[in-house]
Amino acid sequence: MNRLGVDFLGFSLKNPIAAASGTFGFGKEYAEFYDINQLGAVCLKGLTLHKKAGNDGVRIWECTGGMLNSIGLENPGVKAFIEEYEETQARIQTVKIVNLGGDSLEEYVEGARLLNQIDIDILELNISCPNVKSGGMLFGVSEDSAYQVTRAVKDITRFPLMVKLSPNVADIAVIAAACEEAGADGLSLINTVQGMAIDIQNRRAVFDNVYAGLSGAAIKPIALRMVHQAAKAVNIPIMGIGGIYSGRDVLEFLMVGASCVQIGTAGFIRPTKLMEILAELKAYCEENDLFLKEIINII
Amino acid sequence: MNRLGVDFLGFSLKNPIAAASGTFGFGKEYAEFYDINQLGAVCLKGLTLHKKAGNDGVRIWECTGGMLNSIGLENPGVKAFIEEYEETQARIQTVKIVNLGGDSLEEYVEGARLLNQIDIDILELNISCPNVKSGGMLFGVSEDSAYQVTRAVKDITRFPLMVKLSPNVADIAVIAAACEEAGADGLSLINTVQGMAIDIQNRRAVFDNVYAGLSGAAIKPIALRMVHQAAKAVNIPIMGIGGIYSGRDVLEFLMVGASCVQIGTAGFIRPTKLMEILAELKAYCEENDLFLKEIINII
Amino acid sequence: MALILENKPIASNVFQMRVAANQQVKAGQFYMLRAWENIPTFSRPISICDQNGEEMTFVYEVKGKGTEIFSTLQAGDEIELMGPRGNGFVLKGQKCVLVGGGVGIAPLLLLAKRLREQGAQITAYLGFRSEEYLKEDFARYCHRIITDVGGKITDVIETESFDCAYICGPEVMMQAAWDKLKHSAEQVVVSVERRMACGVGVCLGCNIKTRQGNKKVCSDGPIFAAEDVFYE
Amino acid sequence: MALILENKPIASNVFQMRVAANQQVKAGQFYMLRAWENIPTFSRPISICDQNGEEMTFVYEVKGKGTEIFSTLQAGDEIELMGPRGNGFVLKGQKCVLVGGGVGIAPLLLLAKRLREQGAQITAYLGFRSEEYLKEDFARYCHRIITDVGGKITDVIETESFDCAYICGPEVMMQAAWDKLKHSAEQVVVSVERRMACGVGVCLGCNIKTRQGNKKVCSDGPIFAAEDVFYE
Ligand SMILES: Cc1cc2nc3c(=O)[nH]c(=O)nc-3n(C[C@H](O)[C@H](O)[C@H](O)COP(=O)(O)OP(=O)(O)OC[C@H]3O[C@@H](n4cnc5c(N)ncnc54)[C@H](O)[C@@H]3O)c2cc1C
Ligand SMILES: Cc1cc2nc3c(=O)[nH]c(=O)nc-3n(C[C@H](O)[C@H](O)[C@H](O)COP(=O)(O)OP(=O)(O)OC[C@H]3O[C@@H](n4cnc5c(N)ncnc54)[C@H](O)[C@@H]3O)c2cc1C
Ligand SMILES: Cc1cc2nc3c(=O)[nH]c(=O)nc-3n(C[C@H](O)[C@H](O)[C@H](O)COP(=O)(O)O)c2cc1C
Ligand SMILES: Cc1cc2nc3c(=O)[nH]c(=O)nc-3n(C[C@H](O)[C@H](O)[C@H](O)COP(=O)(O)O)c2cc1C
Ligand code: FES
Ligand code: FES
Repeated sequence: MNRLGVDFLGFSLKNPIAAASGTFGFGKEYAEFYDINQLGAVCLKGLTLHKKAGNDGVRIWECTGGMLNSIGLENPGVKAFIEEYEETQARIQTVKIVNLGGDSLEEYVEGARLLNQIDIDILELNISCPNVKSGGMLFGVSEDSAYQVTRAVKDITRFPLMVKLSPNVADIAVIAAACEEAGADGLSLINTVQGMAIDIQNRRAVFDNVYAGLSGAAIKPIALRMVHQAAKAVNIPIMGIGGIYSGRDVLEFLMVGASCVQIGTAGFIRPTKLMEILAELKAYCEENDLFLKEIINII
Repeated sequence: MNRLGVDFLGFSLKNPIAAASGTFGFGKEYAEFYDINQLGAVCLKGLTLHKKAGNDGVRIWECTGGMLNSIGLENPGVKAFIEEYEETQARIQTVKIVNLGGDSLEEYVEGARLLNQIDIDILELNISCPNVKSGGMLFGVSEDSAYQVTRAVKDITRFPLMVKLSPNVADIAVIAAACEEAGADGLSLINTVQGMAIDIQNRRAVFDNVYAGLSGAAIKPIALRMVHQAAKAVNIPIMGIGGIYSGRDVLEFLMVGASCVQIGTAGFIRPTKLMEILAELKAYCEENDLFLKEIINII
Repeated sequence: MALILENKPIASNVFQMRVAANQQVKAGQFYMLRAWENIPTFSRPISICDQNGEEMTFVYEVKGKGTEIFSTLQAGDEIELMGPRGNGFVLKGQKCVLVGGGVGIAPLLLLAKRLREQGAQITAYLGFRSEEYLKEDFARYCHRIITDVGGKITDVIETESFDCAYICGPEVMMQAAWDKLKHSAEQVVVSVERRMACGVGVCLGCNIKTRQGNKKVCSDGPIFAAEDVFYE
Repeated sequence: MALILENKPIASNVFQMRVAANQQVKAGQFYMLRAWENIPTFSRPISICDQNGEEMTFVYEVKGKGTEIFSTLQAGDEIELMGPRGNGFVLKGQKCVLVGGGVGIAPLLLLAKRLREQGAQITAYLGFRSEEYLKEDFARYCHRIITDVGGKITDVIETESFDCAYICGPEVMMQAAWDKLKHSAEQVVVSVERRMACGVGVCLGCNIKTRQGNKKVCSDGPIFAAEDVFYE
């Protein structure tokens, strides 16, 4: 009797906990610390069609209740990923979510097309990427471009499509609805909140890119609010993300409408942190005679 | 030789530190703990034309690195404020900023008109209020309504007008520019970030209003980014707000473009916290032979 | 900052902290306690449980992060006290009844002492969740003590006439006590709890709706006439 | 979790912490240290300074929040250790030179010990900001020790030929040492510092651009050939 099981995009997840993209690599490193297949799912490091070297300068910065990152999507590119996929696949028996970014519609589409060659479980579209064609505004902040990129990728991919939303918007419900209309099978949110840090000594921005992405406990109230708003706006399932550090935090996200969650920053507390959160969640469910499915979206 | 002095909207502030609206009442309570006239300025509790009873249920909630509030703008109304203004005025010899909210354009305008009767120093327009006429969306999240309310109030007020921006927008620069165009003399930002908290036990939202405003250290990276973006977009001076807890935090806000700052949540650490921050700032300036005016907007 | 003289468990999850402090205080007043700088955000409101010359005692239950930190403090450490805050109890009547539930009994101890000093005759109903504490202390001032462990203390309240009833505990318990006592006690007052940010009356976070409109628990309260609180 | 055996200041703002731990470690490796749950967010990377059977020693300078917390720990407390992490020094050569600046001398101590075990002859240049520490420990393994307090240790480096040079300290100091030693030492390696989140190679936060492309200091490093780091 698995109290923790949840359904998501046609998969029966053994529990609602997934590692968040960019905080888990391709599963190799943490596999040395624990059995990563105990996770309900894993989101692999964000890919782009072409290899990316990532950003120069400081890439991470600690702040109260969280961190800022400006990794710059360093990744080997879709092709290299595909070439090494056999190894990745052998390592990961749980649900595999591949995260795809891009700077243009064409890049997204071509990346998605190439990924059709291999057997992944879910495609997660990271639309918090600057749209080079429309002046660098993120795909994820305009209703139109969110719609377009979702639609274009949906047309080509053979996998369930989950769109990962940016929180840097005035009304997340509008973007969520646009993605649903464009054919998204599910949503994940939130990506990092745009922030900034200052190096007082040198009187400059800490990051070469000036702005960076805020994650961790600090953003949990924002993430909960947005998941709640999105859940009320769409009928497709949601993966909740943002500042989850405990089993109770997981429950909160399920209650506001997420079917499952991703955990990023908390994993940096220690390599086995996700297992601790899982254990806490399990203990809570047992003590309270709770099946997680019962509480999804009850608020 | 005052290293801390800054200019703002025609006033020479003896230092850049002001108490934030809603966290200082009308100055009476903290006056029992320290000489409030040591502050560069004070922003009084947000007023609305008509008295407001505020929200029912839980009104404040602690979260990692900050708090959520849903006070609901409880206030005596502009008229009652004016009636008691003599007493307030007698108490406060530093720069007095009056914060005005409203649910409709007419309310804002009428409130501003009434305030012309008394001698305040700066009018701060809180546009993070739901615009009842356009379906409850905040005035501050649409370029148009931000423009309109700023324009309408600017036309009537006899005081320097500072517009307080909401961070719950996709592009703060656009809103900032709209307010400048509409005649704002200055800007203050950020107001609280919309967030949510869950009462797991009772499986409900903590706040009767469901969503609430996030403030404190958690939002500092977001606030810095937005002040920076706004400062690059406009030529009017800015008052920076959001998660300032230390003298160094003040410096960060000045460097990204604020001429002075407001401090809210940190004041709840202890009544004299703002004085501690001021002392820290002063010590820093002395040690580093720094005049604050020099570092404004250098990043 | 006040020096901690002692900080020890007196029941499971309940601690008694003695600190060096000689301010003038009223029974029913509280302090905002803090033993950290920025995080957790808020200080914690804790009632004065006892006062003796240069010493003050707090009794607190460990519930969450803040009280957890308090429980790790040791004699010789310091704790930040902001207060005394709040209105405190008005000492009234010759025949008084105290009703306390859980750690809500804490402020009633200093109250009992002060009432006794005025010569009052005191009956105390004290309800505990799992074990008794502070009972001998109450015994010093009270004429009669009725305790209950694990049940509802309000179930055993006898209808007897009192000049004044003082109630402190969980809101449902206070409501039940008020229902029992409103006809037999001339005055009934309750000590109310609300989450607090500033503790001084500026944030309006500790609001309570009373018959007289909005009140701030931190500065208008925490003591209110029961009829003003339970009026709906 | 490891038991702290001792944690004491050995210079102003510099602490030496001995812990009970008997893992196999290489000189130049480090641990991610943590003595809190959620805040601060990151664990702090600290090099292994010494190891003796069941004991390991860290020497750290108090700089910010994390090391400040470390400095308050006492014998009998526990500290969380994640590691050993990183590649560690390759022990090479019979005639070696160590150049350490500030607390960057810490990993060089265990290195000196291990090199000595292999019979190497060691010259150590140790630069301190305001006072010397660990000097006697180095004296046990080194043939010659040159120290400098308050100046630039790299200014006093003599041009002499070495099989291998090991450098650890602030980046500018390492660059200067490399400039001095690149022609006289056959191999020059440096121990690099970067902010770290995961410490295991998943977050790509500790990136360093090398001649061979992006490398992760936490897992590809922290030890790199100087020529690969200072190549521009
Ligand atoms: C006027 C007054 C007097 C009090 N006197 C005592 C006393 O003498 N002994 C005692 O054990 N408790 C007393 N309490 C309750 C005590 O303040 C809370 O139990 C305590 O704040 C919980 O903090 P925490 O860190 O353990 O819990 P957390 O859950 O970590 O607290 C989170 C936040 O909620 C607030 N909070 C949680 N529970 C309460 C509550 N019941 N009332 C008010 N705020 C709460 C905290 O202050 C904090 O801001 C009093 C409360 C008030 C308002
Ligand atoms: C591989 C490696 C080995 C190290 N070995 C030692 C050692 O043996 N002794 C010692 O005193 N110091 C050592 N350092 C530096 C040490 O990690 C930092 O001084 C320490 O993390 C500062 O933390 P803080 O909490 O005091 O400072 P804060 O300013 O509060 O730190 C904020 C964040 O920045 C990071 N950070 C700050 N300075 C550095 C730095 N110089 N290098 C890496 N991260 C930094 C912190 O880890 C933290 O994540 C080493 C660093 C690395 C990368
Ligand atoms: C170091 C780091 C790298 C990240 N890389 C990616 C990425 O490649 N693709 C992506 O969609 N999100 C990325 N994210 C965002 C996370 O997946 C997640 O949405 C965010 O961190 C919020 O969750 P958290 O608060 O649990 O960390 C990254 C986050 C961090 C901290
Ligand atoms: C309890 C509380 C009440 C507030 N009331 C008002 C208000 O009446 N008007 C307003 O414009 N902002 C109000 N704010 C927002 C603050 O003025 C400030 O913009 C925000 O808290 C961010 O600053 P901080 O992180 O320093 O608290 C309130 C904030 C808090 C915490
Ligand atoms: S706690 Fe702020 S008004 Fe009472
Ligand atoms: S610290 Fe995360 S990759 Fe090195």
